Amino acid sequence: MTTHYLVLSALLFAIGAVGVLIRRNAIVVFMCVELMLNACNLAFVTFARQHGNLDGQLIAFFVMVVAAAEVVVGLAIIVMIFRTRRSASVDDANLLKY
Amino acid sequence: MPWLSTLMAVPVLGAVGVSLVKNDKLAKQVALAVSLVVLALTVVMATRFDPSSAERFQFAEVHQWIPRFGVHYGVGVDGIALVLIALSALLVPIVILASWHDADGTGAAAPPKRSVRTYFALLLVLEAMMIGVFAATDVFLFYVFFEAMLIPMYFMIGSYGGVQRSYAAVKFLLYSLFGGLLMLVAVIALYVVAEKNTFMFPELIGAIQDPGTQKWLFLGFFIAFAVKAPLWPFHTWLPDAAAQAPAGAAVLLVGVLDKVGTYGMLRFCLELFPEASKFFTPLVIVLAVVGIVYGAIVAIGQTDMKRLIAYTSISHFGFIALGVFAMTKDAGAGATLYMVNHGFSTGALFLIAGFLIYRRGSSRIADYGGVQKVSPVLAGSFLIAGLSGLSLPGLSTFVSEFMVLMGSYERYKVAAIIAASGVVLAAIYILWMYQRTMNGPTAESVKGFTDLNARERWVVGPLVALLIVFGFFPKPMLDVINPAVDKTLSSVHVTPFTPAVAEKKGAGQ
Amino acid sequence: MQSPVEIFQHSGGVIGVSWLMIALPLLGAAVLLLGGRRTDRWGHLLGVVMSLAAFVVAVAAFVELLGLPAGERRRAISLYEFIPGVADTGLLIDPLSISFALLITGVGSLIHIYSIGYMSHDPDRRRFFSYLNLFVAAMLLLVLSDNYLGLFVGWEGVGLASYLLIGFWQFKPTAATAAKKAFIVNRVGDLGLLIALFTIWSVFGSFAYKNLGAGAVQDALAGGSLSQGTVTAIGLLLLLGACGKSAQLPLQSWLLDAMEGPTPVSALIHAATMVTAGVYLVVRSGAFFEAAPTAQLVVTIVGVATLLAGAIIGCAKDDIKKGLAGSTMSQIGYMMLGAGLGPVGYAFAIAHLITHGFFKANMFLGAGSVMHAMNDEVNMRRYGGLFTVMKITAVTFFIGYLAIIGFPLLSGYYTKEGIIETAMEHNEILGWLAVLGAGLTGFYMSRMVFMTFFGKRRWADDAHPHESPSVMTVPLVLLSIGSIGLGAYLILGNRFMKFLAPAVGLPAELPEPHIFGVGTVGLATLALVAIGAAFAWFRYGAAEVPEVAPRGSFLTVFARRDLYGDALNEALFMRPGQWLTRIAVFFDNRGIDGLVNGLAAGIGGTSGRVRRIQTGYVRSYALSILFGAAVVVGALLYVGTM
Amino acid sequence: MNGTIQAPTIEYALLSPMLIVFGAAIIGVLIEAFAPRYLRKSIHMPLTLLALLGAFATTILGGVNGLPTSASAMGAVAVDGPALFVWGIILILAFVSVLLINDDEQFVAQAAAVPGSSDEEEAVRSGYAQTEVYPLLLFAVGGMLLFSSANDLLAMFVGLEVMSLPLYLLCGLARRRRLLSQEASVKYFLLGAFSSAFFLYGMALVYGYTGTVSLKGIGDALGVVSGQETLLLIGTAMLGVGLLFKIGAAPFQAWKPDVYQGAPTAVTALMASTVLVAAFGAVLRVFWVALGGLEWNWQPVMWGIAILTMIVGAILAITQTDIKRMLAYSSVAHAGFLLTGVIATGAAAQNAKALSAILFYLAAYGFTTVGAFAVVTMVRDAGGEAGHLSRWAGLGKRSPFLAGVFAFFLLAFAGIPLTSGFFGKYAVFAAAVSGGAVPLVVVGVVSSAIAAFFYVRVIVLMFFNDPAADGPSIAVPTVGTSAVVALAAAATVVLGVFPQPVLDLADQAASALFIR
Repeated sequence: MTTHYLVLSALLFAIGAVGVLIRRNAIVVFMCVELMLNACNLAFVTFARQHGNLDGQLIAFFVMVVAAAEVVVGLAIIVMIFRTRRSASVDDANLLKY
Repeated sequence: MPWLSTLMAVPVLGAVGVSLVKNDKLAKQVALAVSLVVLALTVVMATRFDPSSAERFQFAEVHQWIPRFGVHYGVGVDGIALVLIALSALLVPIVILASWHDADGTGAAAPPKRSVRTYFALLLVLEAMMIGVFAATDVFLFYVFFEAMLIPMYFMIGSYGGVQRSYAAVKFLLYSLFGGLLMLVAVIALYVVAEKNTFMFPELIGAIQDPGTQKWLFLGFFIAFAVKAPLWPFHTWLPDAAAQAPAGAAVLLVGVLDKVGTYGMLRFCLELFPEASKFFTPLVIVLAVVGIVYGAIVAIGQTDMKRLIAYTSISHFGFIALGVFAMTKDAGAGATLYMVNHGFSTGALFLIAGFLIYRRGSSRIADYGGVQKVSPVLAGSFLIAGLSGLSLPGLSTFVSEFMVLMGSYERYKVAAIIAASGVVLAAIYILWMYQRTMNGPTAESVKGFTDLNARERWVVGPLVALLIVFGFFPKPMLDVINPAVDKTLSSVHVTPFTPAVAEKKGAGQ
Repeated sequence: MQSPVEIFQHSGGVIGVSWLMIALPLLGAAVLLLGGRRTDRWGHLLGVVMSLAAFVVAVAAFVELLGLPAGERRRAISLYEFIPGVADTGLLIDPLSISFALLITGVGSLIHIYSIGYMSHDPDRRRFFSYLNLFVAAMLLLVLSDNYLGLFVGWEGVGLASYLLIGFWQFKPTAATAAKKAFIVNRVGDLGLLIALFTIWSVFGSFAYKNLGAGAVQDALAGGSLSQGTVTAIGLLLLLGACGKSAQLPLQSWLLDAMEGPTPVSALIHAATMVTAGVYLVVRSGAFFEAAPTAQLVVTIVGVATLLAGAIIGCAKDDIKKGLAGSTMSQIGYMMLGAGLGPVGYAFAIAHLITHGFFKANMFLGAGSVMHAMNDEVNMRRYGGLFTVMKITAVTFFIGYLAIIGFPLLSGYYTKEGIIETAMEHNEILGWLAVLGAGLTGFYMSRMVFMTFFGKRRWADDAHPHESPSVMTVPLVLLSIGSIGLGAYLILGNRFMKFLAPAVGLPAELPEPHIFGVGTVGLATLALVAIGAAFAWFRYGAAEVPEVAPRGSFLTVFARRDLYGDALNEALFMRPGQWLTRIAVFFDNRGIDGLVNGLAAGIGGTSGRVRRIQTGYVRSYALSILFGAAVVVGALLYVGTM
Repeated sequence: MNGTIQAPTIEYALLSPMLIVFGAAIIGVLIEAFAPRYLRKSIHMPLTLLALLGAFATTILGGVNGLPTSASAMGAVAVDGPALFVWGIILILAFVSVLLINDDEQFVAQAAAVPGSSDEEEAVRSGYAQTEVYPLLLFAVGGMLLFSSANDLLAMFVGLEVMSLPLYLLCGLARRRRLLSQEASVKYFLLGAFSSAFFLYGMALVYGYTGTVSLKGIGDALGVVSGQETLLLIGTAMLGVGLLFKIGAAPFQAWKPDVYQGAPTAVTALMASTVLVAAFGAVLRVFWVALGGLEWNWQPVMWGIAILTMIVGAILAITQTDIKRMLAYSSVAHAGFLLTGVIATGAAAQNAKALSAILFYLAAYGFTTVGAFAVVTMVRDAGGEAGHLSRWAGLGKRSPFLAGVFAFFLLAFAGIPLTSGFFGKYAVFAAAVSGGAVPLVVVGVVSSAIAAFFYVRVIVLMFFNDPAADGPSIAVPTVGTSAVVALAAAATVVLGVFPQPVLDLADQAASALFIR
């Protein structure tokens, strides 16, 4: 029965998405994105199981690698702006608007 | 010899030359020389034109341009195009001569000095495009010129115009652009629906059969032309543009550019979408007649010379549109002739108004009075130009207006009668303006006026001469125009007008 | 009833070159206008020469025409193709047109000569003569053209000349305004003429008289291609045009103001020639009017109304020129009346037109001579007793006066009498009204003569009247000769009627004019005239004439104010027109243009508001993305279910 | 089941452009690691340019050698006509952008240094330069190549990330106005990651429905598999969101103005031109190849998005006061125009027509954009580039030529005839009309009429207004910059007057459509 897993992944994705919307700290927002990615992973693995082929599982690995790369870049950027602004709140950065 | 291409190439090269010349005075002279060369070439070409020839477009050149879109570099002239090209070629040197000092910041209340060379280069570029737009026998090429023309005029108004220039320029550009873009849709659709894989005009005649499609495409083209012409109620850009533009640019704007609209109606709307044209005729005629009366009435109420002249033109464009859509031989020929004569008449009016403004530095009518006393020649020529504006017999404008009204009356009596009332209104706005500016005791501010100098006389002289000559002897032009109009109407399939008497006779036999 | 003869194409002879009549004055005008100040010294002479040359050509053509048998006296010469397929430029020399040509060039030349003296002190005399020549050319084109289009060109041409000459002293605002008014009012009439032409074209497909003869009209009516209504409409529209040019009600208002022009202009254009063009038009279009009795009736009514109105106005004017102008209106009313009465009337109308041309020109020039003497004083209340100081002027004026009031044996007597008699046969009421008009004429003309030449001297202190130079008096003499004999010559033995017949047809039974008619009508007319004159003597001859006009009865004021014609125009057209203009301008700026600019502003405003959505907060962007995603998902699912 | 795995077949020749770029990128990293600082730039520059040139050459070669009929690299990458064309455009535009990037004024001396701090001054004084931009750019370009030619969703996802991650960084490296730059970078990064998560989840769902991620496989599966349509539809939607975000279609355009404004102009130029190209390559593949069978479902939605994008782009641009921001919105509008082409599907011939139209549009628009931004880099005052429009007043008098060129670019954006922009628009609209999307085209022309307003407004500012007293100065352009402007202007003219060659090329590229 794979449905549960799918529901779970959907939930995780939703939680992540909501997190992105409601959390201020850039790091946490970023974590939420990671959570969404992992929700995708879960979905992939589940579907792989469902279809009985390995593609999904393999994709999951790729996603992890990409996520890792994203972390590297993301943290670099966040740290950079944290050092200039002394704050990691995404709401502080709104000079660019309208 | 590729006449038309030469006619376009010469001014373009001239423009390059002018913009390269370092010395302003020389630049002006070069520009004038180039435009005169173009005029000479045009005259020679016109003499080689054979109205009776069977082939419709003469001096035709057709080369593949963008096969992918079925676009050709296709040019050629029939009588209608020929006279309009001649008009353009004639007006440009006159305008150049008249605008001699428009750009160099002299004269009372002239706009700050701008690049003289650019101005005259733009004039020449514009001339090339004006010739191109009338010569194009490829619908796409026509559209390209139709749109591209806006740019030089936009810059001429925008950087050499009056106080409100940028507002006027933007309004002019956007308004025309909007119309043009609607036309673009129609152009695309025309190509797609016709499935001829070509934009060559002759091959597209009769290509659209389905009446529904015709109507939509007609609207696409017509609105663009109605904005350009301009037809009521799409006219409000013209007074601003014409009033703000330097006199020379205003002449080309009202005298030639706007004719592209009426020319387009006659050439493209009628022939490509005959059924739709007939379907919309009542609407167009109403617009035209409203425009005639409305334009005249609003003109009476103007306090600014150039705006007044602009509104008279709106009234006149009503006449032209009426003539085009009356779809009778006389009205059609009259409308075509009207396009040319209006160029002379309004040209003269704008230029002389320009001379006045150059002297006084204001275009408000109230700032003048009694000019006749101090500069009679100026006043006299202004009067003749004005009388041509109210189409007095003996001046060429009468012939065209009479033919338009008569030809319209053949089909649409009521419309023609209402339109004819414009004759009275015209007398009011012209003579009242003339009285306020030229008659009465000489105003203080006018005392110092000099009369027209030699250059200015050379500007006005030719126009007045043409007005009078063609007023008594319009045959040469009509002989060129008539066959072309016949061809046009023949592809619209309208029953030609026959007098009631002849009809009865025909019935009798 | 004998209808007009057909028109023959003509070539050679003087008639073949009769276009010179038009070309020469035109050339003169061109030379004088383009020549500029260079021609100031001899400009006026050139003008006179050109006019005289035209007269010579006219006479020669006239002689040649007389040489032809009566049945062939309509000669058309075609000059060139004017509007291909519509009309050619051509001339028609027939009794009608040639009589006009003679009048125009003859009287015209005299007035040219007179003007040399009258305008001698004017710096712009050259311009004046160029305009006069222009007028002569245009007027000749009007009457000589062999088609309506050419007629219309001349028609507007004389309108232009009239505009230029009324406004000749354009620095006077009154003059400029009068000129403009004349042109615009005329344009109203022209509108009618234009539409008439369109209708004629749409029925007959031609403007040439030779295709529009009585025969053609009758055929069209018979063939059903021309309805009775249409032909009546044509008639009325032509009449409207005629009213404009000839200052007939309701388009009379411009003529009195037109007196702002120099006096020779008033004499030539606004008395002798141009204002009679309307009569010419009606007579020339006889074919249509005879087919439209209604239109004819309206013509006669307009004629009578105007002749009375003019006379009444004439009675109250103290300005000598305005008085004469009123009388001109009135006399043209007589002609119009005659022109509405068919072939008999035509003959009398044209005859009266010609004699009137002489005696009215004569009197206008006389008035001019008086003004010249009184340094341009026009108010008759400041004249009086001038007879003694300027005898020639007085005598010639007096002859003209006798002629116009219809003193037996003088020109006016025969022509006017003829019209009244014919009207009487035609319609009693009109006839008697015409008689009444004659009585009024007797009054106001006598009033004018008494106030000017007799009674006590009421001159301004600085006035030193003297007889005018011979260059002015000689024309007066010549004109007065015409005023004496011409009428009798034309009318007796129906000479003129027979002469005109080829052009306008001949009535079934001819009238028998007497040297001195003793019919009731004739006697009644004379009686009324006598009463009028006597009354005038009693009021202005014997009695003291106050130097400032008394308030006068209601009737007097009514007449002074030109029967409130201007007030009426102002109330009916001018004021509403001004309002309409203001409204239209406002609507254009606020309404249409407002819409255009409003649209632009609206888009701008939207933009200004919408861009606030771009708050700059990442999280709101994320929200918009999520929201968008939700919408897309929803939309896809929705589409999927369909 | 013996344990032997047969080695995958890799068409190195065909893939060489990608390989060259990636290889050069890696070498670039090594240079950063080993080469002395003072040498780095002088090595990076030629290396990068050579790599791009080489890649371009091999792309041409690939085209000349004839197109393969099947996907390469075990069906992961499809090197077909459209791919090669897109690659060509991307590589040229990237090359051009590099010429812009080669300008010390563009990039921060040391990204790590806090703005205004002592170590930043130190870094500036010692003439440091953040030379990592070159390898980063190469990686991004490589990513684009992969993204636009990926033949299965996984490869596409990887390409997407490889393209995006370096760009996130590049956005943050502006020398002036670093706060804005960093903010842009953060925003771009967070939103980009967010959207790619959507892409990924959509991918998962589609995989769940079809059991494969190869576009061909999906396309085939749509026909046979039945049931759980919802799964597929949601998947499609989310894939779409991920892709539309990249092309900045409304309502996913929010990032574009901020990022374009904040990023170093050279990088903006790169993004504005190449990313759009690559993204459209991917969009077309996903929606035509994989989801072609689902046409009737996604087309209506795409209609809505296209209309919204055109309108939003045009309307919002009107009131912008920053030139880069305005251009950003204009690029949103242009994305909308391009979408009308994406919708105009039909028979094979029609598809080919639409495809070639889009390809031509991308080429035309890309060049003009790079040129426009290149001009922007040259208009400077004390604080760096003079972004605010009011500073541009009267530029036409101070430096007529530059202003003239910029005006010309603007007219091209507005689609005035005799500029490349006109034929681009014409081609796309023509395709749309023959695809039966006339209403869409009407909206298109109306919004381009609105759009014309703000292009014209800039021209008014530059030419019809009098110069501001302390107006910006025109930086003496580096050879690179002036070359860029010249090239862009030339391309805009040539494509506007003789578009036929490029049109033919696009036709050839599109004739065979995408290989499956």
